[in-house]
Amino acid sequence: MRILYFSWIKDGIGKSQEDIDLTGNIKNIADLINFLSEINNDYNKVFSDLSSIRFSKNMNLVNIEENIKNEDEIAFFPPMTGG
Amino acid sequence: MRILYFSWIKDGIGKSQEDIDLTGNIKNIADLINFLSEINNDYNKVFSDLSSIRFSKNMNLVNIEENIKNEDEIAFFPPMTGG
Amino acid sequence: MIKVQTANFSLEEEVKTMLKKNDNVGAISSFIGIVRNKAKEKDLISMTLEHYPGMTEKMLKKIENEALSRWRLLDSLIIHRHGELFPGENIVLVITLSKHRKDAINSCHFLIDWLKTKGPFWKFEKTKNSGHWVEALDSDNLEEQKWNI
Amino acid sequence: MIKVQTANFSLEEEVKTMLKKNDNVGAISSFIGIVRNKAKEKDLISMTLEHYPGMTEKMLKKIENEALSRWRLLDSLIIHRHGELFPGENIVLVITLSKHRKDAINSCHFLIDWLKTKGPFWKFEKTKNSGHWVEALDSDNLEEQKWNI
Repeated sequence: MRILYFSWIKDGIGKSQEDIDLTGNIKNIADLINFLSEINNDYNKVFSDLSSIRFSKNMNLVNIEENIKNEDEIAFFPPMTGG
Repeated sequence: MRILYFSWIKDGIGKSQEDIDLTGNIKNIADLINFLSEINNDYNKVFSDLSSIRFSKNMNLVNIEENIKNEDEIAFFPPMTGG
Repeated sequence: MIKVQTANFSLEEEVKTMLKKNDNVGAISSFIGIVRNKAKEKDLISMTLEHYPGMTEKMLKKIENEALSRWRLLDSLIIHRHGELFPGENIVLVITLSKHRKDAINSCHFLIDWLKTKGPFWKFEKTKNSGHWVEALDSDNLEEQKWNI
Repeated sequence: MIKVQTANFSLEEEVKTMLKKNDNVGAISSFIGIVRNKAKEKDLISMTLEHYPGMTEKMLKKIENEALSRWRLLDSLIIHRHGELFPGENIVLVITLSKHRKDAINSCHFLIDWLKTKGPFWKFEKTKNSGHWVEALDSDNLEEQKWNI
């Protein structure tokens, strides 16, 4: 699975993207966040306040219960602020 | 008194402005309209439907009871439509 | 600034001039009104804008001041043309500059709504075989009333 | 049309191009967002706009279609820049063309409100001794919510 990070999330984790192999027990975004949070302290810190993080699956905004598959592209980013 | 006419009022009366001497019994716009309406049939026709006529005194919109003096500039025109 | 003129205007030139005069601009809203080529389903030959010289400038200045008092604007411009204009020609330009987008957008909207119903202009539309004075629209009055002037 | 690019844009050029393609235009609304020279009272050196390539285009296209379905528009354009931009530089351009002013004005307002809260962009402000990611404003969310998307 391709995962993308943007803005301060990218800075906190220290990378803009990575590929992981989904294990069977990661069914949705919430599971993925739990998995990532355990990688190290940087991830843990970034994902400690979910109220300021948004998620997309294949470039569509989704909520935390959204089911995911290994072929999906998931992105994590703060609230958008264009214009 | 200088009187100005615009748009179809000007066309109906056949002139864009005229000067008249106010007689003592013309105190306000309503009196002026009555006076003008008696000049001839063109004036009479123009002033027959006051709902579609607006008035200004010295370039300020006023209502029909507005008092007028010989030194004032009065204008008659339809509802404005700029932009 | 307000200008009542027969000459055409350039949006880009006016924006450039305003940007030179103003610091820390974050938002520019603009509106251009253009002569359409149809008048009540008939081909329009031209539209002649008559106005009341002196009163026009006075009222435009007044409403510009109203906009400047209602919103936090860095600058504003109204250019309104008069005389005979042909399809595709510019009629009116409104530009507002502010730090934050809301002020520029709302004041620009306000100014153009106001011009429709309170700008001392009258339009004569010439079509192939005839001509007529354009009547003010009730819908324009309703639009303008929401600003509570 | 939507464009996501690092290059600058010209309001006049874009308006000209759109006028060539469209007949019977009566109203043009536009909005330009510009990098200001202050960030929270500090002098801004630059603002870097990061975006999500692919998703940006997808979401801009979606909202442009929403505008085209809600208002009677002849044409619309959104140009959003990304990369490092300096004070005074253009960030975003929205242009809408319609027969009647209301459609152009309201759709332009809608599009810019939407971009503020739903455009997948993130802004990094660099000041003399530091830098920070710009937080989304609750007030922008309130503005956007009135459109009921």
